[in-house]
Amino acid sequence: MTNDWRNYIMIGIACILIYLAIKKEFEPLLLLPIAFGMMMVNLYPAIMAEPTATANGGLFYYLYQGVKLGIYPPLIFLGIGAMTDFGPLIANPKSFLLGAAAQLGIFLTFIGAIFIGNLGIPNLSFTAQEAGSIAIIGGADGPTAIFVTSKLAPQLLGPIAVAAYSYMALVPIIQPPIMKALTTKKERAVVMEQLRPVSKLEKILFPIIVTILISLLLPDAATLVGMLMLGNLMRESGVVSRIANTAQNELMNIITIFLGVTVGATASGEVFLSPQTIGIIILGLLAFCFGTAGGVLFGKLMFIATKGKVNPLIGSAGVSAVPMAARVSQKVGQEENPGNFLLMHAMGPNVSGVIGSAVAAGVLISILG
Amino acid sequence: MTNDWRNYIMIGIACILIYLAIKKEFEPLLLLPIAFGMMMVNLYPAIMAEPTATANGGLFYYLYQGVKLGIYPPLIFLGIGAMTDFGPLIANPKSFLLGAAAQLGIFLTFIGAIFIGNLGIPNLSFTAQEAGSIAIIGGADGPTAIFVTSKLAPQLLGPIAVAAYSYMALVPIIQPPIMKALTTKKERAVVMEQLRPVSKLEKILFPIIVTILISLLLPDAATLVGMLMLGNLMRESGVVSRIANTAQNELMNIITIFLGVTVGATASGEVFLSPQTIGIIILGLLAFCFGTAGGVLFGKLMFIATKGKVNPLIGSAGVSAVPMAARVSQKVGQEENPGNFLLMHAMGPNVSGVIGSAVAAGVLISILG
Amino acid sequence: MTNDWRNYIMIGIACILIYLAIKKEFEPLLLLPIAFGMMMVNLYPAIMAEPTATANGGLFYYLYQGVKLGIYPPLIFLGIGAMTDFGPLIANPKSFLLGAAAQLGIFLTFIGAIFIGNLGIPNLSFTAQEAGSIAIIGGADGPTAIFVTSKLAPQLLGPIAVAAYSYMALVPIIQPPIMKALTTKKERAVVMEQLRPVSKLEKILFPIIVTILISLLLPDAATLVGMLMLGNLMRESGVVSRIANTAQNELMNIITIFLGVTVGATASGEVFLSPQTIGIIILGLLAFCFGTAGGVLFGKLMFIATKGKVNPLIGSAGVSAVPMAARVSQKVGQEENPGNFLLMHAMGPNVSGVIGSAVAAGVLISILG
Amino acid sequence: MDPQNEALLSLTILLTGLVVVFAVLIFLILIINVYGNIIYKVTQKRHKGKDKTEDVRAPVSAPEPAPIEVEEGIPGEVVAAISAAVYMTCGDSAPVIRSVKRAATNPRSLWGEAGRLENTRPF
Amino acid sequence: MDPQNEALLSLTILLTGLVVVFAVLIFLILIINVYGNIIYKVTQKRHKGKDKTEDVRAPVSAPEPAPIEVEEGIPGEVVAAISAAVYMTCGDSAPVIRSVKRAATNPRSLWGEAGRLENTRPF
Amino acid sequence: MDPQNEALLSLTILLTGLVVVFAVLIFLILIINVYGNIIYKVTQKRHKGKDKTEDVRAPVSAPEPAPIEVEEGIPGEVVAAISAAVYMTCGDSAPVIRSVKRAATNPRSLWGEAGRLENTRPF
Ligand code: NA
Ligand code: NA
Ligand code: NA
Repeated sequence: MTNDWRNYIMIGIACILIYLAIKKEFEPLLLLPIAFGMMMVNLYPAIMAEPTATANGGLFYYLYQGVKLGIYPPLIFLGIGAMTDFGPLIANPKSFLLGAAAQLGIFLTFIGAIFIGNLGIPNLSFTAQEAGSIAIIGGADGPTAIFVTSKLAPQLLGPIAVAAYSYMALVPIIQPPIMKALTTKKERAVVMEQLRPVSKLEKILFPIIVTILISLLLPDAATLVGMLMLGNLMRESGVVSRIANTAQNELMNIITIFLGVTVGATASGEVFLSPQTIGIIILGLLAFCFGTAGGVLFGKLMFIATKGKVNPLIGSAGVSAVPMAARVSQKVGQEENPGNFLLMHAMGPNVSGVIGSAVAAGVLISILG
Repeated sequence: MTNDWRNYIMIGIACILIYLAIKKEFEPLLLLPIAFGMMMVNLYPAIMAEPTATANGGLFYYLYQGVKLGIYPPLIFLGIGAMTDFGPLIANPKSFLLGAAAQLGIFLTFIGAIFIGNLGIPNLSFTAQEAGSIAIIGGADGPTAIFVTSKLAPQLLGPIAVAAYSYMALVPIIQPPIMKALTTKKERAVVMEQLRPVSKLEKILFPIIVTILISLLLPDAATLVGMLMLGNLMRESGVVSRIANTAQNELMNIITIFLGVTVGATASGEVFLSPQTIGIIILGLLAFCFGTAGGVLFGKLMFIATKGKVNPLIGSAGVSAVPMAARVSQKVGQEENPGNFLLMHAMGPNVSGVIGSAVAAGVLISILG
Repeated sequence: MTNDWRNYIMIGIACILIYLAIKKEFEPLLLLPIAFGMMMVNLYPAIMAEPTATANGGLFYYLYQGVKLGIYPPLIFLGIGAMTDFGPLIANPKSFLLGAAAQLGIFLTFIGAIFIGNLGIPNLSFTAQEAGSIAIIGGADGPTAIFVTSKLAPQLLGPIAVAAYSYMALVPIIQPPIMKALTTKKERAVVMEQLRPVSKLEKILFPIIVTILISLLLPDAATLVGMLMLGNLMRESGVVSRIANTAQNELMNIITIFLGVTVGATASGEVFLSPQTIGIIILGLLAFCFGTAGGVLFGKLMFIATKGKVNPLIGSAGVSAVPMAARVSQKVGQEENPGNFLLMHAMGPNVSGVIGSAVAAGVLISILG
Repeated sequence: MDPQNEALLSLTILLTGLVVVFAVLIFLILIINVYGNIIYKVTQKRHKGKDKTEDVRAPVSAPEPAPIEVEEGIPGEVVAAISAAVYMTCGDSAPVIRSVKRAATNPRSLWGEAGRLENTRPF
Repeated sequence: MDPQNEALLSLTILLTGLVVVFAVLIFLILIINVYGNIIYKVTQKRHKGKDKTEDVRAPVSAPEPAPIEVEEGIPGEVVAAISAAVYMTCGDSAPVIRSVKRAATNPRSLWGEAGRLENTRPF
Repeated sequence: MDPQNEALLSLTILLTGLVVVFAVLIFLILIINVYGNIIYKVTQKRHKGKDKTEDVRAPVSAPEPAPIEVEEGIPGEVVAAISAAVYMTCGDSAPVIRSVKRAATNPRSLWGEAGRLENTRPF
């Protein structure tokens, strides 16, 4: 438990992450606790110590149980469900296709991780479980990434969480060049038809139907999707605002703190400072790029299929990263045509991307778990 | 863990309960999570799976520990105590008699459950512990029912919780006919004397004295009553509003969610779809009816004893179901005499009914536990 | 588990503490739950019962795990950090000297405890671990005292917590005579220079630097100081107000309730009613007096060293007891010179006293743990 | 369990249950009556002088009926309760309630409030 | 794992993954389309008469441009969304948005609210 | 433990304790002084021009004493602190504080706020 040079490097990295969280506002709600947890564990490794016959465990050991046992991510999904409006998706269910296409990044990254592991670089190889955990970074969805990694490769939680949240914060920088490269001026200028209004009844039925279908079709996604939909049902029902509010505020905040510091605390020097981490960082970026490209390319397909009614820019929002990716679609679209408001259209793929990555998570867990 | 036909029936029942919770506003704060938990466990039984040597347990398995270990109900009582004003009871302590009489339903239902079990209907019999858990439905108090059942007959948690909360939501339909049948027009028209004002000191001493007396007289009721009274002491003291507010809001909301979904998740198809459940539903209704009758009949006795000063309608409020049962008393009374305001008078029996059922719970646990 | 006469005495003591908490507003947020927990455990000892093969444990047994495992105090420190402004300390870092000097009470009390144990009074002796736990009362900091005691001498949690919080409430009565006795009229009348403004950057760097330094220099203080500083970093960063607010409100309130009642519940009659408790009460008072004197005397030293620029009255605030001790400095100073506003100057030693006692706690744990 | 034992148990539960519930709650009635009366009398005695003047404070006339104005956030339940209380206090001459407002909740002085604050941040 | 198996696994993951994700989400599209259309049509039919009159409700002229007044607490995102919605509804003749206010959130009667309250304190 | 060992331990605790506490906190003083001074100087240099004009901003006269108006929700403690600060800054010519208001807490533009929102819903 003595601090070696790697701990000091990690403390430096933690300080850089704290700087990025505070000054650049990179997903600060999670990067700040993650970075602080990383700093603490490298200053004082005993804070993650397991209990022994004679001594209690460290504080973070106990708080970490919620990550290890897979409790925190579904509860965060409960809160996210309670803040999410699936209206734009219900109004235009074809958005689901874009939310599916943007998961391409996940599966290509899996292949990438296996490939990199075979390059023969010393200490740089990944088991299939590790490759699956890295791949899920492409889902652009923090709790899903942590849920999958805690099941398949808990030893990689630190670098994967840091990569996932960092790239989510970088979405406004990563996506636009890809979006512009893959689309024509004409495609980007498409003004989409107004979404139809969605009735309260449809909004209430949506979470119930999604829960039933996904749980039956893909049981390994049931916990995540079920809690997301419970939160959404509490929201849309309108009769339990008391608990819906607590789920999306206090409960989620408490768990965010515990999850953040303890996920960060898995990043001790020996684990983090390895060629694997560099691999994860490269693969994570690829995952985001492939996901964006997948969404945009499928958007182009829909542009053709609908004879120009769909703006392919909304495809990139399918990676999730709610609501930033949808905002990026809006912004890139407006650059071409200042009167073009894609935000609500992009929210459909955006929220369907959350469901899409949970489904992809179910696939990975069921094959590799 | 494969889904059989009973699971699909349960999913249907869960959907009906969700409908009742949202559309009819049947105690939605608990019925909605209960119904969703019921749906989840029948779609994906592994969500309640115990941990094994190689795999973590399901999410609901961990959240359910708070029910199994008897932690959630007393904490909900803490919050209820912090929202309850015992003033009307202190102003008129004779209300305690009505809160006692309305527990009649509990004890008669126990006999009913034993009796039904001896009718020779296949698969329809109850152990004494099960009979006690069913009987407590008559207390018209959710956390008490869950607390007793988790101690005596955890296998019946699902049907008992559903019955308890459903009948509580139906109080405005169940009670009035019984109240009218058992009282005369003259009795219902009684206008009661104004309650005396209650000083702050009396309100502060009340929770302390009740805790001491009930804990000494009936230790098995100490946990529930103690936490109820701690919440009330925090409220009435006026010096700790910070924690009193959290106890009755965020803490109670978080526990309501966890308790609801996991109690619902005990209702898997094999357990729920049995003649026992039908028995529980019938007995639960009887329990509410007997409780109401017990309260009203004792109210008539007090009407006679006080030479017409007590309106027997306030007796029905003694079943608890705060504050609906008191509201029913008010409404039925006003139908007879529009200028008659029984609400505050009925609040006395109403809140004493909460204490009464906790005491009855203590009796059942101490004899059967 | 039967109640004996000692339990009844304890119930009486609990009632007196409830009276002091409500009527005299002696730290009611903690004394009220502590007193109620004390009452409950003496009325119904089974509420702290360990689980057996056949029965669940009592409610407080489970809630107490957060104390026993050292989880609650650091989480309360997280909330305190989120409400503390270290600005006055950063503006005048020399205040740290006063925060160090006021820890004198801790170390002298350790000697006092060992000394008293050697007087030959029957049943009145303390092990070194017990002496250390008693000594930490002099830190005038509740969570630190509970953290140290839960590690070194959990059997004394009840009396030590009661003594610590009682004397903290009595700070406005204990300190002024000592302050006046040790200072001259001229010293008390000193008007201090205005504090320089502190930039946001300094406030953000402060928690990071303190965490790094203290964790490296004194690992046993890392958990407490680290969580205090995480809370403060969340506050000062300004980008995570969502979780900073929850940490200082709902999370802290929930833990305050659980910590209070279960710490109180360690005070069963057999444990509390012993000559040791009387010893603890006397030693606790001494600890506060010595701490105050240490701070004031060092303040006099600084008065001399700075040629009269430092008012020694701010030294007493170094015991922590935020923000009461600083208020006492302000009040005593204003008695001498109505235009003298020492409050902000006293806040520096005051908050540095929190860090100082955490460091002292680290020393005690590392030597005695 | 054979039927006879079951009948016995049922009877035990019914009788013990009712007796214990009534006994405990009647005991509570006695205690509350005792301490309630003591406190009430002590308080009454203390406020005797004041009360006389306060009694005339109740409003006696209600010039014209108007729809009840209720401050936002006050549940109808509370309004009903207030109506009831007023009705009972004043009998036939009860004024029509036209406005319900929360009483000012913080009549303490600022420094009193600061003193409270001090106690709400005790850590 | 030897390279050949790895390649096989990679292919499996890629194909299974994409197929399952698309299949599940396409299934959702079908279901939502079905029930969405049913509900939409039922609702439309019900509101038919009303809708005609409501259609003319949209504002048609925007006399003079002015800075948008936005009620405090409404995120810019929402303003953008509202702008977009208005723009699309009204096409070229869209008025300049000058004021965004929250709709009254509690149009229920007081007693309806009390009824709700009852259900929010169900314990 | 025999008395002699106890005495030794006591002395160890007293000396180690005081030395460690002082050493750690003095070390903190040094570090904070160093980085505090650096930051302060850098900041000072940057704001040099501005400060001169700002210095005259302090109010200089206090025509008539009046009771202090304090915005609701500001604890007395804070008022005292503000009084103290003003007193010290301005010395004898300090104006009587008559009104304390919170500074506007949200001077950011709406879109800046939306950008913040985005970061507060990062999941
Ligand atoms: Na996604
Ligand atoms: Na009851
Ligand atoms: Na201290």
